[in-house]
Amino acid sequence: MPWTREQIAARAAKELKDGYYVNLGIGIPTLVSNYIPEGVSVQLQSENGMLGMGPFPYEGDEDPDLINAGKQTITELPTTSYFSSADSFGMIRGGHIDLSILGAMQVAQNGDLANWMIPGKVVKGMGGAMDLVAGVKKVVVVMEHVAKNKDGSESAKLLKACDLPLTGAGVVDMVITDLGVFTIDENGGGMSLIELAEGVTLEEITSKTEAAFKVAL
Amino acid sequence: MPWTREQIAARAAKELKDGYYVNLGIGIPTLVSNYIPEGVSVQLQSENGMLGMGPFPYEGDEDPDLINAGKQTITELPTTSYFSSADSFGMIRGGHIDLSILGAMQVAQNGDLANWMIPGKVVKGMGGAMDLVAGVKKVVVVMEHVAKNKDGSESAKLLKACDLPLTGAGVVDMVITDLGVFTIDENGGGMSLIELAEGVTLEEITSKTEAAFKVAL
Amino acid sequence: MSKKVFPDAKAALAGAIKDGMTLMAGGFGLCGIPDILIEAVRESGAKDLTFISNNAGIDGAGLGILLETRQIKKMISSYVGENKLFAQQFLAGELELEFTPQGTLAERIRAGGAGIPAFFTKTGVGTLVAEGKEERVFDGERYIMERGLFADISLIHAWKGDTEGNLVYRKTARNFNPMMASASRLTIAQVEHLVPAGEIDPDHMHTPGIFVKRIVHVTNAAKRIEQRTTRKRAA
Amino acid sequence: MSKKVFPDAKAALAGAIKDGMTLMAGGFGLCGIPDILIEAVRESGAKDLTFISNNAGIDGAGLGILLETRQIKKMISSYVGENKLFAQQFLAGELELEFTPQGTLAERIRAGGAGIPAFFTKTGVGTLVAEGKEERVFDGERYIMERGLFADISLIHAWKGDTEGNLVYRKTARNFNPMMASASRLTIAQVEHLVPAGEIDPDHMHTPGIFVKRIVHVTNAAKRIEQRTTRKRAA
Repeated sequence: MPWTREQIAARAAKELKDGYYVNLGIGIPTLVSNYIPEGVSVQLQSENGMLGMGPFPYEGDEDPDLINAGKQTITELPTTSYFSSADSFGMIRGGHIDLSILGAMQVAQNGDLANWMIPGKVVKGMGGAMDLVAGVKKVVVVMEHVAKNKDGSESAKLLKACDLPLTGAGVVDMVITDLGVFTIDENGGGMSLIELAEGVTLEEITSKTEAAFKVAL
Repeated sequence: MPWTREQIAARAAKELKDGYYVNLGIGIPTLVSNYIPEGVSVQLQSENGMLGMGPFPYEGDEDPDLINAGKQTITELPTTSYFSSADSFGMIRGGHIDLSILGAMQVAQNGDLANWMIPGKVVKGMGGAMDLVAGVKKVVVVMEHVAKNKDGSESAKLLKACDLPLTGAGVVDMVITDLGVFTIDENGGGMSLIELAEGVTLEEITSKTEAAFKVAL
Repeated sequence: MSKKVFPDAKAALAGAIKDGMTLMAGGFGLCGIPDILIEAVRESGAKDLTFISNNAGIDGAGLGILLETRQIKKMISSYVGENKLFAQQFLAGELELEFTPQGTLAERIRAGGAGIPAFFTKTGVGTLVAEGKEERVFDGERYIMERGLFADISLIHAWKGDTEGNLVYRKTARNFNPMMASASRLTIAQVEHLVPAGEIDPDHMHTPGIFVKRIVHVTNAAKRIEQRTTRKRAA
Repeated sequence: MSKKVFPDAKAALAGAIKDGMTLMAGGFGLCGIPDILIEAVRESGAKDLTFISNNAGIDGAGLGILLETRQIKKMISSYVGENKLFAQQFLAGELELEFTPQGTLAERIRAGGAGIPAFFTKTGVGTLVAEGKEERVFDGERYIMERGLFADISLIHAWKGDTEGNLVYRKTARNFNPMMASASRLTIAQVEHLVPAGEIDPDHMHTPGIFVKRIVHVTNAAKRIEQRTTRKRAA
């Protein structure tokens, strides 16, 4: 049985270590904050200028001056600090954030990541994604293992090389999908499968993965 | 009669315009703040991280956390703001300070300035002088017209070319000495004498100036 | 009253804004945007404007209202996905667009204000963003060179300001405002609270008054919420 | 108590400092210097240290005490004129020295913390400072390239800190401390007042806690005055 979105998030949460400063993207990454292990204290960074991001406000307590990078209303914590966008991305680019968890359209076996544009479609912009993947110490991608096309067919997202425009070159350290977990060696050592979702076979994951990988279960 | 130090400072103060942000060096430049014309409001910047520098404190009110760039105890004003050294020199380098008044060992007719080191003597460092002369919109030098040597002879300080190591190349806009006032055209138009101290003759100032200059009295 | 304080946004822009100028506008999404000043830009009728702003507003709010009037010729932004009118005008070739990664945009503005004409960053290396830019290796890592940005006018929103122009921002409404305040020939700030100089603790000021040439007290900033997300109170 | 809070300066340095390391020390003159942490460096006995600091203290105070014990191999500074021992050791060839203009020093440290390996500045163009550095023209003006600085350990002085490591500086004691806090693998802060997380207004924090790994409450910072200048009270 492949993992659900919640199970992917729970698996990603195991990468959190006590004292980490973490940036979570939109979608499955946001769910990771629900699975922070007991005894582990992490501070969430929001790249629009905040450390120590709290949960959504109670109804009626929304503050237009207090939003996250997804433009959602949020709250502050006793640990919170605010700063400018320049200071925020100085923090990101300077390698002070321990972990970034984000979604992807494609990941290549060398760690290339594509998640910001599809040629021919309306381009919305890269926002802070290129800065995050270039600057954060460890980049974890969480995504569905394959893309479902309109005609019902499936396309691999873990590729030998991305064909979409890149968000970052050689930036991904780990990929967690509904089928399993891969690591990518930042020194060119390639991709390794380190975990399978319960009930998923090596044959199945291999058949749905274009990228070359070592098996290190 | 050559101008006194106080008269040099008073003449320099005429360069202050209402609303200016000004950085004053140590020595004669510090005296300029005593001659700010009536109706003119200026804010003094101290490059160690302060705008709106106030006078020395009353005895007993000295605060070790409140000093100027000469490490002297000072006070704050209702207009005061504090900031980091990076922000302070961003302000300076970015051209936000209107006027810098500082001393010099030598000034050349092309605006070159030397005021930080004498080869063979102990080198103390340039501090913020190179940043100030490179970044501030208008740089006014106040100094004695000639240097008095140990043997009683005099050496010109307004030169065709500086022989001391430079603080900045082509940075000086105006020179005020005890004998008169010169402007230096920043577009290579050379030096012009625009004022003589009362009782000083053109012959005298010419004889004590190595630099070539136009007379524009 | 200080010479920096103007009676309203229209007066603060008067004589300053001209066709073809480059402006910066603070804000992230609709948070911390100088909405009243943007309305005054609309009323000024100035056209062919280039705007440097992280986002382009939404339909009917923020810079979106200047897209409606077709006063914007070009945007330099990191994300414009909330605005249908933007997409229409862009696809019709009526609008130029320069995408810059958000952190690179913030740093380019900070650099422009601080007299740094260019700097190196690892953001965008190996991507479309690097095309046409100088690449260089420092200590074994690849970087690209990015240029500082400096504008004719910056439009800023702050929570509190004093008559000297010192500004304090509130929570995540700070975002791009402080750097933009430093990176223009003329910075105009709208403030929700205007106080006499000396009232704000000088250790708490985010933008020193030197950067702010004109200041306007606004009581009607819209402060709209784009994504109202909440949780239920326990019964 | 937070894991960041250490009982004293000695404990905060324990296991961290090693011979040959590069350290940053905040302060301008004797204002805002981490004096108690500098004493702990002396007690650690670590030697062959490189210090990045605007000044080198005075005889008997600040970094001057590490010159006495000959623990410093090299200084990167903008001005060292207050220190006779410095001059002696330098002239005797016992001390290396790299002069950097004060604004360039501040910016190099800020760059190091912000992931900027190099930037261009007009400071020092046409002077000794430009020798051996790349020069380039942007928009008709000459600039030189300067490199970012990053250290093993930063020693910081702040007025107030909380258990999360968030810091607030006081008046001109801020100076180099905020940039240095961001530009090391390990930043240790001495604070005059230590409070629980949540007590400092998050809009007033100068250094976010992410940069501060260890924090020590000090009650005996010397806070000496170098130039006591006063005016008389009117009778």
